[in-house]
Order: sequence, then structure tokens, then C-alpha cells
Amino acid sequence: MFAEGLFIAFSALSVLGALGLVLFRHPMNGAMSLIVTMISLAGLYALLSAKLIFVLQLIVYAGAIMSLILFIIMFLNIQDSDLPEEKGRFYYLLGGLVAIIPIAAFLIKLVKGIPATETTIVGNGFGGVKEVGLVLFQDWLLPFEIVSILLLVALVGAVVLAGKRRMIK
Amino acid sequence: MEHTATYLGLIPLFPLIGAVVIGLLHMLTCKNNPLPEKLYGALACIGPLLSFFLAVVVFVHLKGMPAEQRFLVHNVFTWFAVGDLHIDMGFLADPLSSLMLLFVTFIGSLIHIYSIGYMAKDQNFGKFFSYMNLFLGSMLILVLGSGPVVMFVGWEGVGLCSYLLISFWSEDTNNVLAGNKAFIVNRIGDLGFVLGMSYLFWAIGAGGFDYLSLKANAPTISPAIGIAVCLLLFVGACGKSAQIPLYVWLPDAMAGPTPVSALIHAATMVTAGVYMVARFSFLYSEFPVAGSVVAWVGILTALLSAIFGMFQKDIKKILAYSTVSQLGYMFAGVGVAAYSAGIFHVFTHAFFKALLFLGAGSVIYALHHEQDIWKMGGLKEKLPTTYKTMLIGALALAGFPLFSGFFSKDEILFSALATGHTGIWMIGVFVAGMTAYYTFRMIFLVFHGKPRVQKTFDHAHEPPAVMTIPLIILAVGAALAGVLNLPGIFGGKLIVSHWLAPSLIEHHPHMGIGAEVLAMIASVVAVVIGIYIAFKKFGQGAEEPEFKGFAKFGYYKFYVDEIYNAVFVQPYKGFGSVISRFIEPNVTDSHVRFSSWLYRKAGTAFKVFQVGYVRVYAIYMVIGLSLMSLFLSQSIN
Amino acid sequence: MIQDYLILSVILFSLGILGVFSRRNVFAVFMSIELMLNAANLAFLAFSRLHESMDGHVLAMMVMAVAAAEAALALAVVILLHKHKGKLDTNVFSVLKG
Amino acid sequence: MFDYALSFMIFLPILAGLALLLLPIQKEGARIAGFIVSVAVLFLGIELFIGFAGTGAMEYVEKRPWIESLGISYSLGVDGISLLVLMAGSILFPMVFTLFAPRSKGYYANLLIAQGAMAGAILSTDLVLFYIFWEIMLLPIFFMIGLYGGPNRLPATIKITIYTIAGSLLMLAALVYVGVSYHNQFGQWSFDIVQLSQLNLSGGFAVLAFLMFMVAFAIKIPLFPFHTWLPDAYTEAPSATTFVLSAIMAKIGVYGVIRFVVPVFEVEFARFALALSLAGVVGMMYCGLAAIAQKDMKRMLAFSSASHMGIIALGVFCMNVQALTGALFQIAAHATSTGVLFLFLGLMEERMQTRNIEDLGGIAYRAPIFATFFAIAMLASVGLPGTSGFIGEFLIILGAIKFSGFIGFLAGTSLIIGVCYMLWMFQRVFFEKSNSRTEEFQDFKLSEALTFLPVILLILGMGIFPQPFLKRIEPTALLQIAQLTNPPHHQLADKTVLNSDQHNQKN
Repeated sequence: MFAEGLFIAFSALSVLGALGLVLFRHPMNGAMSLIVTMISLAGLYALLSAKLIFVLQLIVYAGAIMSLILFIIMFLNIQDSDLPEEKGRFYYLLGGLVAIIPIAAFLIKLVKGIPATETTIVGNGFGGVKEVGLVLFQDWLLPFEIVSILLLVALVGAVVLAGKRRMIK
Repeated sequence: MEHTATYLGLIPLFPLIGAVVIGLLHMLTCKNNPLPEKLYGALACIGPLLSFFLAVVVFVHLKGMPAEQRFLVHNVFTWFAVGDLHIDMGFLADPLSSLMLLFVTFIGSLIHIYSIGYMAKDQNFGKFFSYMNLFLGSMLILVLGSGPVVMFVGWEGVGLCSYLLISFWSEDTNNVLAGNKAFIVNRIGDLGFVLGMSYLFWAIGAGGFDYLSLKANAPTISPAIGIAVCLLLFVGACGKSAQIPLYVWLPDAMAGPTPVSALIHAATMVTAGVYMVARFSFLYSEFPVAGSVVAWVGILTALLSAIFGMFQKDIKKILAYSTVSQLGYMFAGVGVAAYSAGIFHVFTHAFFKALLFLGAGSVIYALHHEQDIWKMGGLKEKLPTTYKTMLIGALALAGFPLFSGFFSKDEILFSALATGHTGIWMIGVFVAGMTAYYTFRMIFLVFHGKPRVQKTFDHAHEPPAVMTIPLIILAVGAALAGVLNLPGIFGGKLIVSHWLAPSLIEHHPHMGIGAEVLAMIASVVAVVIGIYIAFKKFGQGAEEPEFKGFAKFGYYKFYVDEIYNAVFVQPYKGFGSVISRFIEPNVTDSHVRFSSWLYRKAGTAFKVFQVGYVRVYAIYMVIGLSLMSLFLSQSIN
Repeated sequence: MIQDYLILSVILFSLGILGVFSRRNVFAVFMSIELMLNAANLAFLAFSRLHESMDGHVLAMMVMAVAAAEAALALAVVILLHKHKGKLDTNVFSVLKG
Repeated sequence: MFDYALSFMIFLPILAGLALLLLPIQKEGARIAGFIVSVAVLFLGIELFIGFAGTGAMEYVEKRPWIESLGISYSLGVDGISLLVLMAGSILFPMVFTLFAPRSKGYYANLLIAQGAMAGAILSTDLVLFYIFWEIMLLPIFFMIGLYGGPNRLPATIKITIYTIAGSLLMLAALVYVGVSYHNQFGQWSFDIVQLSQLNLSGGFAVLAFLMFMVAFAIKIPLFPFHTWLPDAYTEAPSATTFVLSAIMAKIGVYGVIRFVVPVFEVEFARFALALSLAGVVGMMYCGLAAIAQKDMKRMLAFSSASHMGIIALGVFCMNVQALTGALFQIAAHATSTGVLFLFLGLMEERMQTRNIEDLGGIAYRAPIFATFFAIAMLASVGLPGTSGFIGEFLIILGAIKFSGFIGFLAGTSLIIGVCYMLWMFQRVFFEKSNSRTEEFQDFKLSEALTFLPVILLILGMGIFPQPFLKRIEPTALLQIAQLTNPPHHQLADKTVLNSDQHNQKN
């Protein structure tokens, strides 16, 4: 019961946060509501016995990435006048909704076909650091290395892009 | 003597080799160090003279054979053979072609010699003789060809040379235009020839496409095809021999040097059509209808061009129209199946018309390229030889009794009468009078009376011997050639007709001797009246009259050239430019233009969706996904 | 129930798409993409739980790594854009317009 | 080595062309290399011509399986149909390298590749192999016009490329249809033309496929009304490329009809022969008329070339041995006459920087050798007896008369139409007074004269002694016509099905 209550609470929060992200005009507000979503998602991860990811979600996502975004938003010192007017966004929203609903309906229909399983906590260190680490370094070594290269490339790219400003001047 | 047949191939070959050698020499040296004219002159005369010599040998050889087997065939090599079609590069000498051979090579040689004098100091002396030799070679192929296709080689070859020589002084646009006209009109005739040959081949050509086989198979041809072939071939003859409606090129062809006019446009090439009809006598004699068409076209041409000839003032134009007119007589002759008479007229005409042209050439040469007879006069003292020889030529042309033209022309008219073509006979007699009139108009205006332009008269002088000697030789021929075919009433034996008989299929109609004499008297009277009128009007010297009414109409040749220009040439050009300016880009290309237009329009239409905002593209993607989902939802439950 | 997690994932993902569609603000678009990544992560983990296999966890980690890389690059781009055009409006960039 | 002569003729130029592209060679070196390669091919071609027996069957056959699962093989061969086309290509190609100021090495590489691909298309006896070479052929043309052409080259390039590719795609579809039909009838795959000729095709799809093939070839020939790419492309291409297009590539269209369409679609071909031959003569007259209104000499020659192609195509559609042999002969004759005129024109353009007819005049006096050579080629192009042009034209008209008197008459008008525009042009360019531009016209240099001399001799030689050529063509033409008039029997087909059934059971 407790777990279900938590699930309902977290899911409600995350949906609300997502809605806020979509609806708030100022990016700062959007970012704040996204953080809410992130944190409540972290809770959901915990309910799914993903201990490591729960932690990573909090540290990396809600912590590092979001603070980076917030930092940039504040760094740019965005005024209301900088923001686009976005007059027609509700029409877009409505149109998007019409387009999305069949997809969502289809996906939900698919999901319904999955055998019902309770989400009780799995023991035996499922989702723990050691276990995930073993899987990561045994079965997923090559993708892992590739991701590291991706990160490196992203790093270099960011540096190059940031450096361009000086070249333009 | 069994090698005589192999000479046949050599006869055209000598002038052709001459043409190539002279042409190469000229081509390679004319720019930097031109070779002396004497060298070219000598080289140019070797080929024709050798051919003449061989022609005599062949003639003598044929004469030694029994009359019914008088033919020599020499197939040099198989020219081309596809399916049933088998064409040998073969040469045939029979009485008909050997006669043509003799006078073509003879007159050709004389005119080559004459040209050495006439063309002196021309910067393209070598080129001229190269073309002349080429012409003679082609003409000999035409004459000797053993079948229509080989004949066609010569036929086109002489047409080409005619073109090249008419436009010989090619810096003057008018000359080139005249050359173009000659070639194109000839080609119209050639179309008829080719079509005629093709139909003939599919009708009876499978058994061999040479004259001897065709002659053997001719009776099997169906009348419809036969008449069609005859008429198509006659179209070819019309083109080459300047008959209605294709005669227009010949007067313009006088733009070429005068020896060219004499050799090509009077003596030899233009008579090729007559020769061809005679060659196909086995076909024409089967279908008298076709023959009548030929005869009527011929005599009408004779009438029409005689009318034109009466009003011209260019000495060469007068002679040109008289040539067309005489060619009309020849066709009237072969048309009424009097082939030997027609060919005999070809023969005599070659002498006297070549003579007249060369004489005219001498006059022109003497007067420094003055051709207007109204600017001449009284030249008989200055140019006595030319005058005497031309007078003989004129008498022969007019058909004055006992000169060569009299016998040949009379033979034709008599045959027309005897075969029941009274209309042709009457027109013929009338035209004979007109011929006498315009010929002597020319003679009187040029040689008699007082000089009209004193300056040119003073500078006039008799041309060198190299030019006058051919004149004298031709004059002898023009005066006496008639003797060869002296009809019975003069105690003659019709030698030429008998000689030609094995080659031709004809029957000699007979009428009473009284009718023959009466007919002859009629034409003599016409001739005398013609000469008398000419003497009355021009004999004492006359001034250039103002052309009015019919005379003006005649002087402008009934505006036929203008009509042709308006009806054929301009529409042709106009059609060409309509096609290239309008139809090609707008109609023919329309399917291409339409599809490219469609692509462009479709592109513009779809451009609306390319708003440039990535998120809109994402919407497209999601719309697609959503449609896919709708579709997929159906398949799961 | 696992289905509920997955449904939630679908809902969050749809909201992310809607955000991308309807917003012209670069940050909002960027963060909507982040939201979609998270929705995907949720699905990974839910399936991982369903099969009791930890491959999903590994994938979720990689998604995070990619998200981090993306964030680094995207934010660099955003800064550049802002410097060039002085605006955060995605409609300013429409060179692909046909 | 001689067993592989055909492969050599194809791949030697192609490989040499690719090597030129890769190696660091100067343009003069590329030109010499190209010349050497094309002369080597020429010698192979002459050897081949002399050794050709003329039995009517394929000779010098090379055959090895290539894509076995679809029955596609690498099979080459020469017979009377392909011999003269091939010879025209190999004899005329060396000229392209000796004339004109040197251009970049890419140009020569493209020329070589074009030569190899054309030889490939001519020699292939497998439909798929033919298709591949057919497409490769277009590639160097695309580059040569697009990179080295005149001022309006880009529209011309796009037009020729899209036009011909549209045609080839139709052909590809029809080709698949033919292959599948063969599989349905005989139970096995084959694209070999000898086997395909046993097909019995009927029904709407057969007609459709036939038309698709015909459109593809009609575009290449080009047959009226698909000729509209030609004036632009011929005018804008460099003269040597125009020469290649006109002398060889257009011929491959005609060749394709004879080789691949006639044996496979006998019934449809006979049914459409009248309409097609009408397209041929109408095209001849239309382009001939258009030629007279052109101011640009090259454009005029382009129309003249199209006009002649109409006549050649007519020869194929008349369905008798004279016309077919004439068409095959005329293919070579046209290459040596009208094709070569483009080379003359190229030299004139190089000397005078213009090809506008009105700017020229009096060249005959300045350059007698040039004028003589040009005149001989021109006379051959208007079909004067004694030159190569006459034999083919005469045979075609003769055959056309048999086929239909009306068509024959229209075909005959080519005698007149051709002369009209050619004389008109000759008058304005070579006769009349020279102007300041043509005053200094240089006659042939020795090297140029020597280059053209063999062709001039060939024009005269083919006109006076055509029999050695006709003798080699005729047997194949006879076979082809026999096949057209008596299509293959059904019994033969049944037998083959039986055989293939056994074959299938074994597997």
C-alpha cells in the first residue's frame, strides 16, 4: 500500500513537473519544474529497485545537468524582452496533442499486453553498484568505451564551439 | 582484240586519274608556288585524248562484229550485292553508248584544248581542269554504265561537276547561287530517278539489274508499275535535261565559264536525259502513254524556251534557252519512239551548240567579258573566223537545209507526224521558225551592223589559235554531221539509225514520200520566214528597244523564277525557320518542357511545407508516426 | 504494477514531444528533450524490473552519459546562438526554409 | 591473347582512363597516352575485321558466368550487326586525340572511358551487361559536356542526362519484364540474347515493354520526336565529344534496336514498323528543314546528323534485307561523313573563334586542302555516289520502297533536303568573299592533314568498294530478317521447358 501511495505521489509530481515545463513561459520556471520531475522520477527508480540509477539520477541529472542548465540560464541573464512571444503555442499544443494521442494510445495498448507484474522490491543486490558494475564491465564493455569516446568528442566540441566566439571577433 | 572489253573500264578512268592528279597538284601548290599553266593544260588534255583514242578502238571493234551481237560488257568488280540486288561496276559498250562515247570524248577533248586559251591567267587554272576532267570521267561512266545504278554514279557525278563549275568563280554570290540552284533542281530529278530505279528493281530487277537483263525481263512488267517507272525516270531526265518544270536551272548555269557552258550545259551533260530515255527504250516502247507524256513535255518546253530565247539580251542566255528548246525537240523525238532520231539530234546538237558556245566564248573573250548583245555589233570584221564558224553553227541550229540540224530536227518532226502526233508536229514546225528567228537575231546583232560600244569594239581581237582551231573543227562537224544520217529521199542510208538499231527498240513508221517532202517543205518555209524576219528587224543594225507587253513578259521569262521562288523556295525557308524558331521549342519539345514544368510546379507546391522550423519538421514526423500508429493499432488487440 | 510505470513513461514522453512542438524558447525545447530522455529511462528501468535483468540499468546509465554530453554541446550552441542573434527564439533560425 | 580481343577492346581504354585520372600526368602526356591506347584498340579492331568470317553467327565469343543465380553472364561477341559499329568506333577514335589544342587530362580520361564503354555496349550479348555499359557510356559524356562544354553547357548537360536516364530506366523495367517472362516460360533465368530470342511474348505487357525499349533507344538515336536534347547537347559539347556522340553513341541506339528489340519482340516490331518508320522519315524531313534555318554551323550540323539518323532508323524498320544492310552500312558511313564534319568544324572554331555561318566566307580560297576534305565529307553526307554515303542511302530507299511506296518517297526526299542546307552552308562558309576573319585562315597543318587523310580515303573506299563491308553484314541481316518474317515456333519452347524441369528436379 505504502509503495502504491508513493508511486501515485511521485507520478503525479512528475507529470505536474512535466506540464510545468511545457507551460511556463520563463525558462527558469521551466527548469525548476523539470527538477521536480527529475527528483520524483528518482523516487520511481527507487521503487523499481534500481538503487544505483536512483542515486545517479539524483546526482547526475537533478544535480549536475540541471544545475548546469540553471547556471547557463542565469548566465545569459534572460530578460522578458529576450523571450520569444510564443503567441500560437496553445494551438501548437492542441495540434500536437491531436497528433500525439494516437501514438500514446497505441503505446498504452501495447503496454497493456504486458503480463501484469507487481513491483515488489527485488533482493539479492538487484540494481546495486557491484552488480550493475559487473554487468557493465562484462557484457557492455565495448558500448561503454564508445560512450566514453562520445563524451570526449562532446567535450572537444563544446570547447571548439565556445572558442569560436573569439574567432568571430 | 579480245581485250577490247577491258578497255571500257579504262575509258572513264583516264580522265578521273587526270582529275585526281591535277587536283592534288593544284591543291598542294596553289597557295605558295603555283605550277605553270602549260603543265596543267598538258595533263588535262592527256586523259580526254586517251579516252577518245580508246573510244575509237571500241567503236571500230564493235563495227567489226555482226550487227545483232554488237555489245561488249566488262564487269570490273562487284560493286555491291545485298539479297537479290547485285550491282556490278560494269561497263557496256553497244552501238548507242559507243556513239555517245565517240562524240563526248571528241567534243570533250576539243573543249579542253579550247579552255587552255580561254582560262589563261585564271588563278585557279588547275582547279578548273581538275573539275573538267572529273566531269568527263563522270560523263563517261554515265554513258558506259552497264546498268541504271552505275549510270546514276555518272549522273550524280556530272551534276556535282556542273555545280562546281557553275560556281567556279565562287567569290561572286550569284554564281554560287546559280550552282546551288543547278544542284538542287538536279537532285529533285534524281529523286525521280532513284524512285524509278527502286520500283524497277522490285518489279523486274531480281534477275539482274543491268540493261541487258532488264531488257530481257521488260515484257513481264505490269503496266501500272511500268508506266510509273517510265514517268519517274522521266522526272530524272527532266532535272538533268532541263525540261518543264525543272528547266529553270540551265539559263542560270551560264554563270560558269563559257567552255563549261559549251561542254556541260550544251553538248554532253544536259543530253544525258535523252540518252537515258533511249537506254530505257525497251521500257518506253512498251508503254506509248508514257512516251506521249515525254513527247508533249518536250515539245512544250521547246516552245516555252523558244519564246524566252527571243527576248534575251545576254548572248549566253540566248544560247541557253536555245539549248533547252533543242532538248525539248530531242524529248519529243524519243517520246514518239523515234529514239534514233532523238539521239541523232543529240549528236548533231553537240557539234553545233558546242560550236556556238565556244564562238560566243570567243566573242566574250575578245570583248573582255561583255555578254550583252546590245553592246556588240559589227564584229565580223574583227573576228572573221569566229564569225564564219558561228554562222555555220547558227545555220545548223536554225535547221537550214543541208546543215546538220536540218536533218536531225526534220527526222524528229517527221516521226511525230508519222506516229500521229500532229499537234507535236505543228508546234515543232512553229518552234523551228522561232529558233531561226532568235538565232539570227543574235548573229545579226553581234556581227552585223555598226559597233554599238566603240571602246570595247576597238579592243576586240581574234583569240589565239588554241581557241580558233577547235571552232573550225566543230564547224566542219556542225556543217557535215547531218550527212551521217541522210534520209532516203536525199539518197542517204540513215547510217546512224541503222547503227543504233540493235540497241534500241523502235519501228520506223513509213508514210508516203510525198508526205515526207511536204513536211520538210513546211519546216524549211518556217525557217526561212524566221531568218527573214530577223534580217528585217536586225540585219541593218537596230537600237535596243524598250520591252513592252508580251516582250517584257517574255524577257522576264514569264516570271517563272519569281513564281518558283515564291511558291517553293521561300515557303521552304520559311518552314525551316518556323520549325526551328517555333515548332522545335514549343511543340516538339513540349513533352520535355511539360515534364520539367510539372516538376517545377510540384516543387513550388511542396515548398509550402518547407517552413524552415525544425520543430515543424518534427511535427511532420510525428504526424506520420501517428498515422502509422492508427494503422498498427488495428492489427493488435 | 509495471504497466503503470510504462504508462507514466508514455505520458511523460508525450509531454516532452508536446514541449518540443509548442515551444519556441530554446531552453524549453532543450529541457523537453531531457524530459523525453528521462521518460525513456523510466521505461528501461521498468522493463529491467520486469525481466529482472540489469541490462536496462546499464542502458539508463548510458542515456545519462549521452544526456550529459548533449547538455554540454547543446548549451554551448545555445550560448553561441544567443551571442549571434541576441535571441532565444528557434524561429530565428530558418535557413532551411524552402 | 587473341581470344580475349573483345575484352581488351573494352577494358584497355577504361582502365587506361582510370589510370590517367589517378596518375600525376600532364595534359600533353594524357593526350599521347590516350592516342596510344586508341591506336592499340584500332589495331585490334582491324585484326578482328580481317579475321571476321561473316558466317552470320557470333564470332570471337567470350562467355563466362557472372551472376549465376539470375543467369546473367559476361558474354561478348561480334557479328555482322555489331562489326561496323565497332569498327567505326575504333577507327575514328584516335583522331579525337590528335586534333585540337590539348585539354586537361580529365577530358582525355573521359574520352577513353567513353570509348571502352561504347565498345562494351556494342559487344555485349547479354542484356544486363549491355544495360550496364549503356549506362556507363553516359557518364563520361556527362562530364565532358558539363565540364568542358560551351557557355550554355549546363542546361544542355542536364537535358541530355535526364532525358537519356529516363529512357534507360524505362528500358530497365522492360528488361526485368523480359527476364521474368523468360523465367516463366522456360523455368530458368537467362538474359542471353540468343536464348531470349526464343521468347514468345504477347499481350498488353509485351507491347508496353516493347514501347519502353523503343523509347529508350529512340531517345539515344534520336528518333523524332525524342530528338530535342540533341541540338543543345551537340552544340554545347566540345567538338570531339560531339563527334563521339554523333559518330558512335547515336549509332548504339540503332544497334540496340537491331540487336535486342528485334529478336525479342518480333510480333510487336512488325506491328509498329509502319509507325516507327514514319517517325524515322518525319524526323529526317523535320530536322532537315530545321537545319536550313540555323545560324550556328554546329547546330546546323547537329540537325543534319539527326536528320540522317532518321534515315538510318528507317532502314531498320523497313524489315527487308536491303534496308537493314543499308542501315548497318550507313551507320559506319555516317560516322565517317557527318561525324567527321564536326571535327572539321571544331578545327574551324579553334582557328576563328566563331562558328556563326554569317561571319565566315571564302575559306575555299584560303585553305584549299581543308575545303577539299570538308567538301568530300559533306558530299558523302548528302549521299553522292562514289562516296560511302550513297550505298547506305540507296539501299535504305530501295528497301523503303518495298516496304511502302509512300515511305519510300518521303525517304527519297532526303536527297533534296540534305543538299539544300549543306550547299547553303557551303556557299556561305567556303565560297563568297572572305572577310577579315577568314583572311588569315590557316590551312591544314601536316599532322592534321595526315589525321584526316585515312578518313577521306575511307569515305571514298567505302563508296567504291563497299562489298567487303556488305559481305560481312549481309548474312546476319538475312538471319535477322528471316527471324522477323517467321517467328520462332512453340515446339522449341516446350522442349526447353521439359529440359529445365529435369534440371530443377536434380536440384
